Amino acid sequence: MEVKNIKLSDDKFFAERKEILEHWPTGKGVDFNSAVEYQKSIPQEKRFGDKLQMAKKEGITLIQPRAGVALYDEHIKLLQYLETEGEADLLPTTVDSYTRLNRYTEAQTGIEKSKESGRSMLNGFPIVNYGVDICRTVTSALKSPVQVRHGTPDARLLTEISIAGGFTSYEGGGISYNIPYSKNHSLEKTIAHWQYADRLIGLYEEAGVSINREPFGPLTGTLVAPCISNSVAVIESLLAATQGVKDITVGYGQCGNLIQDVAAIKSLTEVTREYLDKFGFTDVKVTTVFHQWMGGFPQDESKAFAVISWGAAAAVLAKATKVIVKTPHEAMGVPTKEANAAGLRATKQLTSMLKDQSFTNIPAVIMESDIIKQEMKCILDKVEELGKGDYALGTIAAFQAGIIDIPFAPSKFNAGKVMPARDNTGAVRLLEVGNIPFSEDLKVFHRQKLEERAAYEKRTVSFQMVIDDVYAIGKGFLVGRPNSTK
Amino acid sequence: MEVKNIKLSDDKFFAERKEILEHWPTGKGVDFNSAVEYQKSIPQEKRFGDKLQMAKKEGITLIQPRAGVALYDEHIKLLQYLETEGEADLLPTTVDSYTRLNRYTEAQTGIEKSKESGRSMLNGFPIVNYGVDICRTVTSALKSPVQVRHGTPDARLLTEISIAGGFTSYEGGGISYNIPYSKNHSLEKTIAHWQYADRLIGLYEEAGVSINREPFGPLTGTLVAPCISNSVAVIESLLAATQGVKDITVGYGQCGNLIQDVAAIKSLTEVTREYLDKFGFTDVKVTTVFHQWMGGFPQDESKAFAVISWGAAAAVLAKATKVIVKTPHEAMGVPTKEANAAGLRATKQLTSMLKDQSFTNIPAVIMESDIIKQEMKCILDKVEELGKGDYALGTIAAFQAGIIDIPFAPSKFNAGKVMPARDNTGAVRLLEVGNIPFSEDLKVFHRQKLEERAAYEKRTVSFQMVIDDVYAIGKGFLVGRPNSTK
Amino acid sequence: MEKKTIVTGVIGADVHAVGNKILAFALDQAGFNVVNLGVMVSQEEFIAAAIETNADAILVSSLYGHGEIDCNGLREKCNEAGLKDIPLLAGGNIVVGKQEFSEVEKRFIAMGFTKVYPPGTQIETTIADLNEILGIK
Amino acid sequence: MEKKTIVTGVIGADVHAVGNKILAFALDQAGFNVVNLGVMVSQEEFIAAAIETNADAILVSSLYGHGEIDCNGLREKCNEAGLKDIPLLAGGNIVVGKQEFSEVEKRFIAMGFTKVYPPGTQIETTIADLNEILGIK
Ligand code: B12
Ligand code: B12
Repeated sequence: MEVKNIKLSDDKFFAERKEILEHWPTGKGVDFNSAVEYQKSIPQEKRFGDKLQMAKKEGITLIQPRAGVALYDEHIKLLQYLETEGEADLLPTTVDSYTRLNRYTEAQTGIEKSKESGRSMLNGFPIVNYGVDICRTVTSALKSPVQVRHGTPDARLLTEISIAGGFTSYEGGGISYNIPYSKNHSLEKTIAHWQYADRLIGLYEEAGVSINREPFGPLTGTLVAPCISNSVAVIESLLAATQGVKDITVGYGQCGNLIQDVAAIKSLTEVTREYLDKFGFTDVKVTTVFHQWMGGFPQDESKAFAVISWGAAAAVLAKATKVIVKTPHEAMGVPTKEANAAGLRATKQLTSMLKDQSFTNIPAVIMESDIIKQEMKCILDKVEELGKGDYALGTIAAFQAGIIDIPFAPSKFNAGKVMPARDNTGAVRLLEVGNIPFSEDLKVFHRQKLEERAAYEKRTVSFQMVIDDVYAIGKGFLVGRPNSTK
Repeated sequence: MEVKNIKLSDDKFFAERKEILEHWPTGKGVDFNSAVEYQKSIPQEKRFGDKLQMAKKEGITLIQPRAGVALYDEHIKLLQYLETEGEADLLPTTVDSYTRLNRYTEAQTGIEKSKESGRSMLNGFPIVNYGVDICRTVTSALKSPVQVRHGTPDARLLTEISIAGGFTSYEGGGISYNIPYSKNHSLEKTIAHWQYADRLIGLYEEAGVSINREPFGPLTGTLVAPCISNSVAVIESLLAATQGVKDITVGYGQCGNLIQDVAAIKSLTEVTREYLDKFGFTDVKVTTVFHQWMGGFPQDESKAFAVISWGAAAAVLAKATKVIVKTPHEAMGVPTKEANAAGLRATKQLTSMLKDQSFTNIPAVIMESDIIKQEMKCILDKVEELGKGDYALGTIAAFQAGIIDIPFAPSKFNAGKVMPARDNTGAVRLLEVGNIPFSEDLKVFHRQKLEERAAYEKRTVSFQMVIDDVYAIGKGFLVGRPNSTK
Repeated sequence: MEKKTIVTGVIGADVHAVGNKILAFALDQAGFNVVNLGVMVSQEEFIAAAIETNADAILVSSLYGHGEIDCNGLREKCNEAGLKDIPLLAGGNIVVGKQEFSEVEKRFIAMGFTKVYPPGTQIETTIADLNEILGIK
Repeated sequence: MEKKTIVTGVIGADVHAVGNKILAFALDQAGFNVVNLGVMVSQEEFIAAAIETNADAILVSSLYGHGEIDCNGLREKCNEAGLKDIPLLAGGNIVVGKQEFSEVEKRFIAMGFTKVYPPGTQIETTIADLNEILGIK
C-alpha cells in the first residue's frame, strides 16, 4: 500500500466509505446529506470553529476539559455540569480505549457492565456503539460547542458517526493518533485512514459545513521537545489541508519552562501558517491549543492545582487560543465531575485574570522561538527531501530513518533513539539526538545546555537524568536533580 | 513629643523598659540576660535569619504560612501540622487583634471563651497573655524557625515577651504597623514605640543574638503601587538599622502583573541595599519577602488555588527569599489547618518546580524597575528634605503633606488623596497622584497608562475604575473592566 | 421622597477599611444619606451617631473574626438608648473561620440582629434589602 | 546467585509506555532478568512468555482504567497453563477513577493476584516486594 499526499478521489473515497459504514451496525445510521442539513441547523455559538475564531480575534484563551463516561445520560449530565459548574468554554467527548482500537464488542460489554455496576467501567464515551442519534441527543443538550477527543489509529467510522452526530470539532491525525497510541499500526495505514477522515471533513466543507480539526499536539506528553511535536503538527496540517480541511487547531503540550513554552506556541503558529501558505492553503484558518502538563502528575491535590495553574498561566501568556485542562485527580484516575470542574475553575481564574498580559514578544521568547524554528526547518526539510516533495511519503520515510522520533512512544514504527532531558532551567533539550538531522550548531547547542546542567549537578550527562526528569514534576520539581543538588 | 532617627540612649531605653514590663503581669517574666542565654541555646537550623541567608545564597524561595489560634496546645499542634503536612519552611505565630491593640483583658476573655466553646474565639495567638514560658514551649516544640506576625502599633511589651520567648524573627514597623492597622495612633508615637522594639533587638545583636526583622510590606494589601510600599520599606529599614538591627527582610504585596511584580522586588532589593549602604549600614543583611495577593480573594476554593499559585510563581520568578502563603479559605475566614496546609503545598510545588527560572533580568522588568526606582527617589528625596536629613521627622512630615499616602488606609494621619488603578495590562498605577512628588515625566507616564486603558474600555478615567479593580480578583479578573469590555 | 439615613461602620478593633469605603460610596450613590463612622467603631459610637442623625438603620461591618464578641449586646444597648426597633444589619466575615452560615445566622438573629450576611455579599443585595426593610420601592 | 526472571508488560489495549520503560530499566539495574513485553499485551502473551522464559513472577501494569476487565481470568489461565503458583503482581492506575484502594485490593486479591499496588508506587517498593516474594535478600 502506498499512500501519497494527494486529495482522495471521489471513487476511492466512496468505495471505501461503503465498506466502513458496515463495520458496526450503527454505521447504517449515517447519511451524508441529512448530516449536512443537521450540521447546518446548529447555531453559530455552538460551532467550535466560530468560537475559536472569536477568541483569536479577542486575544483570549478558552478553556476545555477532557471528559467521557460509558452511559450516555450520565455523559450528558457530566458535560452539563462542566459547562455550568466548571465554566468550560468548550466541551469534549473523550472516547473510551476499546472504541479507539475498534473493539466495539468489548465496548458493548463495558456499557452493559456499567449499567449493572452503576459506575462507568469504560474510560470514555463509546460513540460508535451509540450511533448518530444518541450523539445528537448529547451534542444538542449542551450550550457550548463539543469536540470528539480520542486517540484512534483507524477512526474512519468514528469520524462518520461523530460528524453526523453533531460534533463540530474533531481531534486526531495519522501520526499523532498512531505513534503515541499504538504498537503495531503502520504509518501507511494510519495516514491513509486519516486521509479518509480529513477528506470526509473536506466534503462537509464543500457542502458548506465547517468542522474544526485538531492534530493531537502533545504526542506522548512526556518531555517531547517542541521541535518534534511542532514538526508533526505542521505535517498533519498539510495532510489535512490537502484533503480539504479549512480550520485547523495546532497543539503543544506544556514542558514547564515558561520561555520555552511561550516560544513553542509562537513558532508553532508562525511555521504552520508559513507552510500552509507555501502550499497554497492560504484560506485555512489556524488557531492553537496549549495542553497543561501531560506527563506524570503529583498525587497530592493541592500540588496538582499548582501544576494546573502554572499550565493555565503559561497558556495565557503564550496567547494560545484554548487550553486543555487537567484535574486534581490526574495522578489517581479518571476524575469525578467535581474534580474536573475544580481544575476548570482554577484555570478560568487565570485565563481571565492574566488575559491582558502577554509574553510572546519578549526577547528571550523570540530567541528560543528562533531556535525551535531552525530545528523544525532541519526536520521538515529532510521530510520533504525524503518524500521528494510528498509529505505523506516523506513522513513514513522519516520515521523509518528516525528523522522524526518521538520519545517514549510505544509504536514499533518509531525509532526510539532520541532521548530528551531538561537543561538547567528546565527547558527540554535532546540528550541523545538520534537521527534527527540537526545542524552542527544545534547539536552543539543542545549538548552545551545539558553540560551546563551536568556541571551544576556535578554528574555526567546520562540516562539517569532522563529518568529523574520523568519523575520530577510528580515529585514536586521540574528538573530532576540528584539528591545532593536538590 | 519629638521623635528623631537616632539610636535610643541606654538611659532612655531602660527607663521606658521598666514601665513597659509592668503593663501586664507576664512582663515580670522577662529577663534580658537569661533571654540572651536562651536564644543562644537555639540551634542554628531553627534561627530565622540563618535559614533566610541560606535560601538567599542558594537562590531559592522559602514558604511561610500565617497561623495562630487562642489556645497554646492547639497552636502548637497547628504549627506542627503546617510543618509536616504543609511542608512549611518557616513558621509564624500570628497574634490576635485584641493583643495588637494592647487590650489584654479582652484577649483573656477570648482565651476563656475559647476554652469553653472548644473553638478559637480569637483570630490569633495572644502572646502577651501567655508570657515567656509558654512561648518557649511553643517555639521549642517545632523544627523550623518561628516568627511573630501581628499588626501592633505599640508592640513594646509584645516584642519583649516574644524575643525572650524564643522567636527568632519579628514583623512590623512604626509606619507599616500603624497606618494600615490603626485609626488614631500618631506616627510620632508609633515610630517611637518601634524604635524601642528595634533598639531591644539591637541590644540582642550586641549581646551576640541576631534577630531577623521584617517591615510589613503590603500595607493595606489593596492596589498599593510598588513605589509607595517600597519607600516605606526603605525608611523602616533605615529606622531599624539606626537602632542596631542587623538583619532585615523587606517585603512587597503582589499586585498581579508579573513584570511589575518582579520589578517591584528587584527595585526593593536594590534601593534598600543602596540606602543602607549610603548611611553606613553596610553590615546589615537584606532579604526579601513576597506576599501572595493580599486583597479580596475569590470565594471559590479552586479559584483561590489559582490565585495562590500565581502568587507562588511570581515570587519564585522574582527570586524573593520567601513567600507568604494564602489559603483556599481566604475569602471566608481564618483557615482550618487543612486549608492552610493545602495553600502551602500548592505553593511548595511551584517554589520547587520553578526555582531554576528567573525573570529578574529581562528587559521589560529592568525598565519597570527603573521606573519604580525613579518614583521612589522622588518620594525618598522629599522625605529626606522635609526631615532635613532625619528620616523619622521626614516621614512624619511626609505623611502630613501627603508625600507618602497609602491607598485605603484607615489612619487619620494618612492623607488619603492618592487613588490607584490598574493600567491596561493590570499593573497598578496612580489615577490620582495626590501630593506624591512625582516628576512631570512620571505623572505623564501614569496618566498615559490609564488613558490607554480608558480608551480600550471606552470610558473615562474615574473612581469607578478603582472600585471595579478592588473587586476584580474576587470576581476572576485582574483589571476591573466594565461589562461591555469583559 | 426623603432620603433615608444609614449609619455604617466597622465594629470593634477591626481596621478593614476597604469594604467600608466602598460600601459607603455605593450607598451614597444609591440615594441614601450615609453617616460613615469608618473603622474601629464601638457600640456606643454607633448608637450615639444613630440618635444624633435620627438614623433609619445601622449597618455593622465586621471582617476580622471577632464580630460575635463585638456585636454581643448591641441590640440591648439600642433598646436602652431608645432605638427600640431600629433595623440592625451585620455583614462581612463576621465569625472566625469558615463556618456553616445558617448556624451563624441563628446566633446573630438570637442576638437581636434584623439580618446578617455571609462573606462576599454583593452591594446590590445589600441595597435591595435595605430598600425592602425601609419600605422604599 | 542466579538471576530471577520477571515478565513485565502493560495489559490490554493500554499504550502507556513511559512507566513500563522505566520499570523495566530499574528492574534490570536491580539485577533481575527482565522480559519486557512492552504495551498492549494480552493475557495469552504474558503466559506464553512466562512459560518460555521459565519466569519467577509476572508483573502486570495497567494504567488506562480498564485493568479490572483486562486482568479478570489471568490467574485461571495461568493455572490451566501450568503456572500454578506464579506470583502475579499488578500496579499502575488499575481501575477507573479515584477509588478507595482497600476495596480495589480486595477485588484483585479475589481475582487471584498476589499483590496489587496503588497509583504512584515507588520503584523501590516494587523491588523490595519482589525480593521478598522471591526470597531474595
Ligand atoms: C502520559 C499519559 C498519557 C500519554 C501516554 C503516552 C504513552 N504512550 O506512554 C497519552 C497522552 C498518550 C495518554 C493516553 C491516554 N490516557 Co493517559 N496518562 C498519562 C499520565 C499523565 C502519565 C503516565 C506516566 O507516564 N506516568 C509516569 C510513569 C513513570 O509512571 P506510571 O506510568 O504511573 O508507572 C509507574 C507506577 O505506576 C508503577 N507501576 C506501573 N505498573 C506497575 C506494576 C506493578 C506491579 C507495580 C508494583 C508498580 C507499577 O511504576 C511505574 C514506574 O515508576 C497519567 C496520569 C498520571 N500518572 O499523572 C494518565 C492516565 C494514566 N491516562 C489515563 C487515560 C484515561 C488515558 C486515555 C484513555 C484517555 C486520554 N486521556 O486520552 C488514553 C489511553 C490510551 C490507551 N489506549 O492506553 C488515565 C487513566 C484513568 C484511570 N485509570 O482511571 C490517567 C490516570 C489520567 C487520568 N487521571 O485520567 N496518557
Ligand atoms: C485586605 C485585608 C486586610 C488588610 C486590611 C487593610 C485595611 N486596613 O483595610 C490588612 C492586611 C491590614 C489586614 C489585616 C488583618 N486581617 Co485581613 N483581610 C483582608 C482581605 C484579604 C480583603 C478584605 C477586603 O478589603 N476585601 C474587599 C472588600 C471590598 O470586601 P469586604 O471587606 O469583604 O466588604 C464587602 C462585603 O463583605 C460586604 N459587607 C461588608 N460589611 C457589610 C455589612 C453588611 C450589613 C452587608 C450587607 C454587607 C457588608 O460589602 C463590602 C463591600 O462590597 C480579607 C480576605 C478576603 N475577603 O479576601 C482578609 C480578612 C478579612 N482578614 C482577616 C484577618 C484575620 C486579619 C488580621 C487579624 C490578621 C492578619 N491577617 O494580619 C488583621 C486584622 C487587623 C484588624 N485589627 O482588623 C481574616 C478574617 C478572619 C475571619 N473573619 O475568620 C480574613 C477573612 C482573611 C482570612 N481568611 O484569614 N487584612
